[in-house]
Amino acid sequence: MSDSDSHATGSPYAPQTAAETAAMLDAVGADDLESLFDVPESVAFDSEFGIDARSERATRREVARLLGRNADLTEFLGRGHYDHYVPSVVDDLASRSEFLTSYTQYQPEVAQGFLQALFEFQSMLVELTGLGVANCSMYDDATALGEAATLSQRVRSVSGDRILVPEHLRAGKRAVLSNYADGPDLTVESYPMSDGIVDVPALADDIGDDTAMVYAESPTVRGVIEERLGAIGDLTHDHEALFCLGSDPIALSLLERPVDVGADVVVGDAASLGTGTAYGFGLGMFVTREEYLRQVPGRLVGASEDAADRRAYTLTLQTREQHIRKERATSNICTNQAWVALRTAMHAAWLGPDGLIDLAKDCVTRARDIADRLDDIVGVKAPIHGRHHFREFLARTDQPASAIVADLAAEGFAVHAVDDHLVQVCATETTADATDEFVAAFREVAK
Amino acid sequence: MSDSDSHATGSPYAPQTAAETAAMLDAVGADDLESLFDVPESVAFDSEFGIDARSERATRREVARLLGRNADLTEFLGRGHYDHYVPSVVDDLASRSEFLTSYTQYQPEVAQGFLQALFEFQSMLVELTGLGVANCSMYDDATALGEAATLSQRVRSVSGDRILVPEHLRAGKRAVLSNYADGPDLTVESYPMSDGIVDVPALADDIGDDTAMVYAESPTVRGVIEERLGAIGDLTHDHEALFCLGSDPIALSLLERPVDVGADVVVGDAASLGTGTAYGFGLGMFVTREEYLRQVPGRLVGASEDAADRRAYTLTLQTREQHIRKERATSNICTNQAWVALRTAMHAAWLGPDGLIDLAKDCVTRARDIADRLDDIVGVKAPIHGRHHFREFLARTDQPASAIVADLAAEGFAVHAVDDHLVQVCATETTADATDEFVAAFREVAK
Amino acid sequence: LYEPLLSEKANETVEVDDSPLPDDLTRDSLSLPDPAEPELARHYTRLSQMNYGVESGPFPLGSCTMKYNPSFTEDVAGRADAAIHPGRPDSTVQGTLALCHRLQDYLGRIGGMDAVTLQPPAGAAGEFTGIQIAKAYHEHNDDERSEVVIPDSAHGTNFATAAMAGYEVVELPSGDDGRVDIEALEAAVGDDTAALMLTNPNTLGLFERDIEHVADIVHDAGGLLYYDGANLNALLGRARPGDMGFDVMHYNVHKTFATPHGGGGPGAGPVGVREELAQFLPNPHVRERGGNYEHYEPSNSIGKVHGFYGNWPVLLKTFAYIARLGDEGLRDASAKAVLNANYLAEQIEYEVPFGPFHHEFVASAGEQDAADAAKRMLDYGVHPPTTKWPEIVDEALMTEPTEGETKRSLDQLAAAFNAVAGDSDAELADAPSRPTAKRIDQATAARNPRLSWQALDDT
Amino acid sequence: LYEPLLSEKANETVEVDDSPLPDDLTRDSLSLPDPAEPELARHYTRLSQMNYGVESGPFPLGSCTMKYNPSFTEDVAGRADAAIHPGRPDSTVQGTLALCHRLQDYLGRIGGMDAVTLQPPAGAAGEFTGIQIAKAYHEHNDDERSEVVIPDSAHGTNFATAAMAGYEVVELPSGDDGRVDIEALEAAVGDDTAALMLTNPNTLGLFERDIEHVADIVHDAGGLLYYDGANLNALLGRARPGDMGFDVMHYNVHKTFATPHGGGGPGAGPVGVREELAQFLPNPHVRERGGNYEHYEPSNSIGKVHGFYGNWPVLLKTFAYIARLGDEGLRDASAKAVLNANYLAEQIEYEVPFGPFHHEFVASAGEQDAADAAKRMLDYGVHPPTTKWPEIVDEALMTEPTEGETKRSLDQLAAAFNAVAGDSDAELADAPSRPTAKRIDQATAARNPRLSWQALDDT
Repeated sequence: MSDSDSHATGSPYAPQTAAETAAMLDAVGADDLESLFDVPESVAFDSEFGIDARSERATRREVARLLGRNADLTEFLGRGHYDHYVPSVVDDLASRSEFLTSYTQYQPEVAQGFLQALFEFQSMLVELTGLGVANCSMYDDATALGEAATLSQRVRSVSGDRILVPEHLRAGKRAVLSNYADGPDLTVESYPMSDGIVDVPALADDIGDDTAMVYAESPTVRGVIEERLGAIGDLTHDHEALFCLGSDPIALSLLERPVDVGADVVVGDAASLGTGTAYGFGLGMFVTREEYLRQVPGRLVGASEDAADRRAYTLTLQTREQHIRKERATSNICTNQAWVALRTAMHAAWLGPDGLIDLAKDCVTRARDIADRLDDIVGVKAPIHGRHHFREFLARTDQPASAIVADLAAEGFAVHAVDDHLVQVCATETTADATDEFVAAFREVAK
Repeated sequence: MSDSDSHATGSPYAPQTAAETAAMLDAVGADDLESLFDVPESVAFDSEFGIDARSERATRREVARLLGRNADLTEFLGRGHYDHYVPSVVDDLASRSEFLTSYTQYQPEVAQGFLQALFEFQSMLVELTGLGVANCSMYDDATALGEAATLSQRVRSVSGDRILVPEHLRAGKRAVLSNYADGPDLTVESYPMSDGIVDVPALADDIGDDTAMVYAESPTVRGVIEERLGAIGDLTHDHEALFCLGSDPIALSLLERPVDVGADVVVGDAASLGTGTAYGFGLGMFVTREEYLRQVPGRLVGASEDAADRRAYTLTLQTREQHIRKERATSNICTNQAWVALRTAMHAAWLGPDGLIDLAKDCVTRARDIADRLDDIVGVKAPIHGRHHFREFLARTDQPASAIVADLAAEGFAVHAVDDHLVQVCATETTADATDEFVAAFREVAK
Repeated sequence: LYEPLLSEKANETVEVDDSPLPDDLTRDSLSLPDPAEPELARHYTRLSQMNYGVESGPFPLGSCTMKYNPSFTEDVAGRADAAIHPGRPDSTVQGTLALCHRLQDYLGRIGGMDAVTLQPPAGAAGEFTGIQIAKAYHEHNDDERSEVVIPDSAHGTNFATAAMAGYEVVELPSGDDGRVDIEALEAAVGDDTAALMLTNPNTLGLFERDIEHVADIVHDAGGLLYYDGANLNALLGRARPGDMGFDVMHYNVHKTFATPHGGGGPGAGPVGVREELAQFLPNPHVRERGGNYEHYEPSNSIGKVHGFYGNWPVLLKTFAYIARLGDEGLRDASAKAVLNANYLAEQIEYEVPFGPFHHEFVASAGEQDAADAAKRMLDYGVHPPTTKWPEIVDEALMTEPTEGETKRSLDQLAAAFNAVAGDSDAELADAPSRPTAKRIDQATAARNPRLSWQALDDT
Repeated sequence: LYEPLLSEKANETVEVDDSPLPDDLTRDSLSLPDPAEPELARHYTRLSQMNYGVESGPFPLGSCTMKYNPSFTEDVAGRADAAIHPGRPDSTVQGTLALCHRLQDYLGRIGGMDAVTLQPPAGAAGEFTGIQIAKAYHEHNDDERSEVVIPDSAHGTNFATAAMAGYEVVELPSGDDGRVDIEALEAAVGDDTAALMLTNPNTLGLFERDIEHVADIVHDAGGLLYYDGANLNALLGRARPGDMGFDVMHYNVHKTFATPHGGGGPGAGPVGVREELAQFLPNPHVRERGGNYEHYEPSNSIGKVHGFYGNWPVLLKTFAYIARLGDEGLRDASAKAVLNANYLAEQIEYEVPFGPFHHEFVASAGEQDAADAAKRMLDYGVHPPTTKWPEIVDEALMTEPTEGETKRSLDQLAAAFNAVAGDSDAELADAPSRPTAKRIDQATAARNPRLSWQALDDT
């Protein structure tokens, strides 16, 4: 392959030349490479995988060929995964190999940079939530919610095994929660909603002293901003259950602070700051009250001092973690999403408080504006809930939702089909320039 | 703009907050920013440029919108600008801000990295040419040729003002040479070629003791590998003229060494290693004999020692340069193409000698193969010269070349129209996967 | 030089006004750093300079396989046509599904497994997935079991995962040769055994030569054999977990397939299973039907372990790495990884008590404190090995150079080891002096947790 | 730590065999470094760590305008649809031509010029282009002239350019106020004057307040006025060369429009001219015809100054920067650049003899050697200013912080200046001690030139 890196070495990323290999074999007293493997013949693999090697160029081309089969759609999609414009500088700085290729910070003296960045990330979440302790990442919001459920078991003073979640909850998130709930034998149950927000009286009927945790979201999966969080918090605390709030850092820049509505844990996905659309790739945030510090899952960065008495950072309270505590750890999490958190912190800093608040306001007004425009279309009612929305909303269509989705795809747009005649539309600044065309296309397909 | 970086500062890359600005104005005793400008009212600009500010996202979108008007063609184009696959690692490493945003190395103690990289670049060119001194870049091959012409004036022992260049020379290159020749009153004249290579007897007729420099290329603009370089060198030296050879580093990895054919100066474009197609963006290489060292244009990096007696690098022989020597400098060049040279060195190192030789061989065989396939088409003769080719060749077509170009463009391919019935085709590994389609399309349009 | 916190450089408090929402739904103010881009760029550039990555030098962290991360895989993951939303219909993401399907197939071939899910977002998530599958399998057979057996030398995640899935952990002591003690295994395994979790080669780098016997014992008791893929880089093309008798396994793509570890993550932990267990794989799974690809729910799926489809960008890098190397490159990677470990071990003065090892070895710092020795290695400009683990070796220096080091850099690394071996305890205790930060007081950090800049202000 | 040369790490000599060419056209062997990618990555990562860029800290090199280079412009320049070949017909590159046309227009508006060529690949190439245009203009008028007048404080390129174009240089002494001495100018200018080359504000940062008078003198003598755009960052939106009477100018895009300097280049040096001179612009030029764009040859073009169309990727970055900032941002950039320079000058103890200055000032190191003082600044972690130039100030410290510094970083920079001001000559002579390399012996480097690794082997 003329476009390949045809060094006198065995494979592209193994740098030993034939002469070096020979010298090294000699040094260890081995005749050949194969003799270094202590594998009994009965389990030795003497076949091939059947995977062709390719040049770097050809590999890139092969990926391009495969991904070329994806349709080129402008996505008005949300429901837990959001696209916001990520400035180039985030990619540029986060891609520096000292960050990207480093390991978990077990040697803090040569990992101060990443530790400080994660400390700053934690601090930003503390400001956004008003709660005292943020860990430095979970996999995504669904797994963070699962961890919150297990936390409720560990910290609650009275026993209880019911986890109450809203009727409007993304099925995928609930399915993950169920898996996390399986080990500790927790039961996940739904409570009803009313016109897009929590039906607090109904929740009051459902809740009991066997309730370990109540989970609510704002904005909800339907994009509705919850209006009675304080009441939910009070109700939950009346039963000594944990109040877990789902949100995201952009929404939190504008909405009332979780600490002020009584949230004990805040979970959610923070990847929409710092990482664009990535097929559901996430960043689970996990923020809780200081009193639960020693039961927090995942990694925590703390400030300390070095031998020269200068401020330094280190992973701390590792006795909670699997590599020390083994089966008594607060979670099995080891590899997390640290690099995604780094990007989120960078993006948040780039925006600054002004930029974050503006972006959050835009999420409210943009959804409102597009809903208004769709509502003007004959055969469309948008939004279906008479509430404040954030980024997204549900629309009822006379046409079947599946037809709307298919017809819009033919026009180059994607929306969600949520129910037979319900579609969900999400809009951010990244689709701003396509809005007029989208509304026009919607008008055609809604006929 | 919700997607913008709406800090409390005046413009995106000026970080002063309003409070800081006020404090600084106060410190300097100024009432406002405008009062800092000492511009007489009669020449003050009190209007506007009429250029709208945009968010980063909108700026990128605007560029995308404009460039979206470029046709998407697979380019079988060459004639001095070549596309070879550049590995990702080159972009990644060269984009590190310590390289990309640094200045010329006037403070070598904090520029050792770039200096060493340029020293390595120079060394690679020394190996490729066999000549003793390479500078660390000119703008492109055309300007390097221009500088070679003025060098011939400075170093030649006898007077002479004729610069002889081949009949087959890209017009753009010759036009640049003419501008460089204008100041020192040099005359640029063409000598004839015969079936693609230099007509040495005819050159012998043209050359005289008033000839300052003879320039020849291998490969030529037509992709022909020159077969009589040694004879040209001898003839040139018989008249005490400078022999300047044009080539490129990939060709030099395979072809006979310039020093062995008597070349006094080697120029050419090295950007095809390290930088892909970029609308003619170049990297002028300039390599010459050690005896002309003090007449070399441009920057030179040399080895030295620091105060701790460790090897260190520094710009050297700066007394040749404009910032010291002013109107007696060897050239007016200041800003050069250092970063492009860095990329070239990286790419060359990635390929290694094996990879470079393989790539050069591929340039020979690939051109041969495609020419053979086109030659099989009725109405096409390729190549027109019965010579060895490198990357590219001329083909004669029964159809007008302009029609071939237009019809191929409609099929998604680009070739050069060189004359009424002559097209030029260039192929590298980057078009390898499109070759079959290209030949098929050529067959259709050549009918 | 130290770098101030962003909050110390450019904090700003902004009142929230002109909100499009009612006041009672809106916070009052937000106080966060507000650097302009030039300052932001310098901040993170400086932080990066205080961090050590694979491109900074040798990184022989045992069990972590810190191999070189090919630059081009970042470009692959950053492709515009890869940036798609998980909410799209299958028909519009045929490219993504095709690539996932190919990766499932590649991983199946490499591990000798019949079906592979890409959903788990990390190795530990893969373990959880695998153990949940084992649990589902037993429940499906109406055979509830309560224990998971794990060797004492195993990764901490194994223990935590088993507990998280609701199992009792039975810890298996290692034999004198550092491998599974067959007698102890026979004693530990029984009707309650849901699974044995095993790494092979184990954390000492030793191949479990009795693996077939081990598998028989577990299978005969009705248990399943779980393969922890952390050390798969030792065996590519030489032995496959599926051929050894493992029923379930996870792949650590940041180890075996060179996706960058990102300072802690993201990773991906695909899980492979034998045919019989494919019905329990997470929902959804990707299959091919007549040239088209689709998501479907396995008949007895355990449900989901990630909110969407896992860590897609990481999976793209995995795919690119495997497709680049192919059979030949993958085989060579393991061979050179094993060669490098053996060569390095040969060059260092510390004792290496167990062998023959493969891609990693565990040396003993002997009379020295292994953690102190590691700090001292920082002064010689290299990253130290993993320390004090596995506990079977006193003052363990668990060392895995990977295939990415040249002989030259291994010699430098050995020189660093040997220099430290000759240093005094006092020199070790004072180390490091070379990095920006000197020895960091971790005890105080834990005793007085300050986990945010807000907490710094309080003290 | 030092980094060996690539040739010292991994050189390999390869025989050329199996050549598809006859032996007499083929070289025998090739001897070059052959690092695998992991080693390559570490080599250049290490080299980068031994280099100081704008994101490393303050970079107040006077006359160089080392402002922050927005990261996004790199992405713009790296677009796949920007990677086109220069040999394509105009009809297939309408996007590129449209962008060039817009950039020509933007630059014309900013400089007050009627037509702009993008072809010159650097500032000095722009000077050459401009002077060749002036020459063509005079020749077109059958008015051959032999001299170019240049102030003694001008950039060295001005002198070299004039000489390269075949002109005699007439050097103009500065007046006592640091500006053009009108009497000296009147004495210097005459029938032989082809052009006066001027920077405004000049290299002391001073606006040439008599610029209209200067222009009249030159124009009355039949000469042209050339504007060296090096200092345009001082004046954006406040004054335009075209309005001051300049006939030709070049723009230094890496200074004024934040394209990165790349350790020496690439730059771009677009040239703007008054209407009357547009006929002499390089070939080709871009124009619009009914919504389409085309290349054409100006009627009396000087020909070409670059083999193709100039440094396209750099021009893309220029376009992106201007389009991002717009009127408002460009004006603010200049205002903050001038504010920063004034504030910094106010904070430092060294004397600043001339004023009022704009975006840069020239302090005097007084009794200290300015070059030594600069080396000492490296020990305080910042990049020093330009030194010993312009010569009109003794031991000049030519300082240009740019708009990119915060008050905080200016205060740190001032602290470094003031610390050095208080250091002894001995401390200065021993400096620097902080960077990897200590003071480098430049005299030996020039006396015994070793310009390649081959030359090192020889010695």
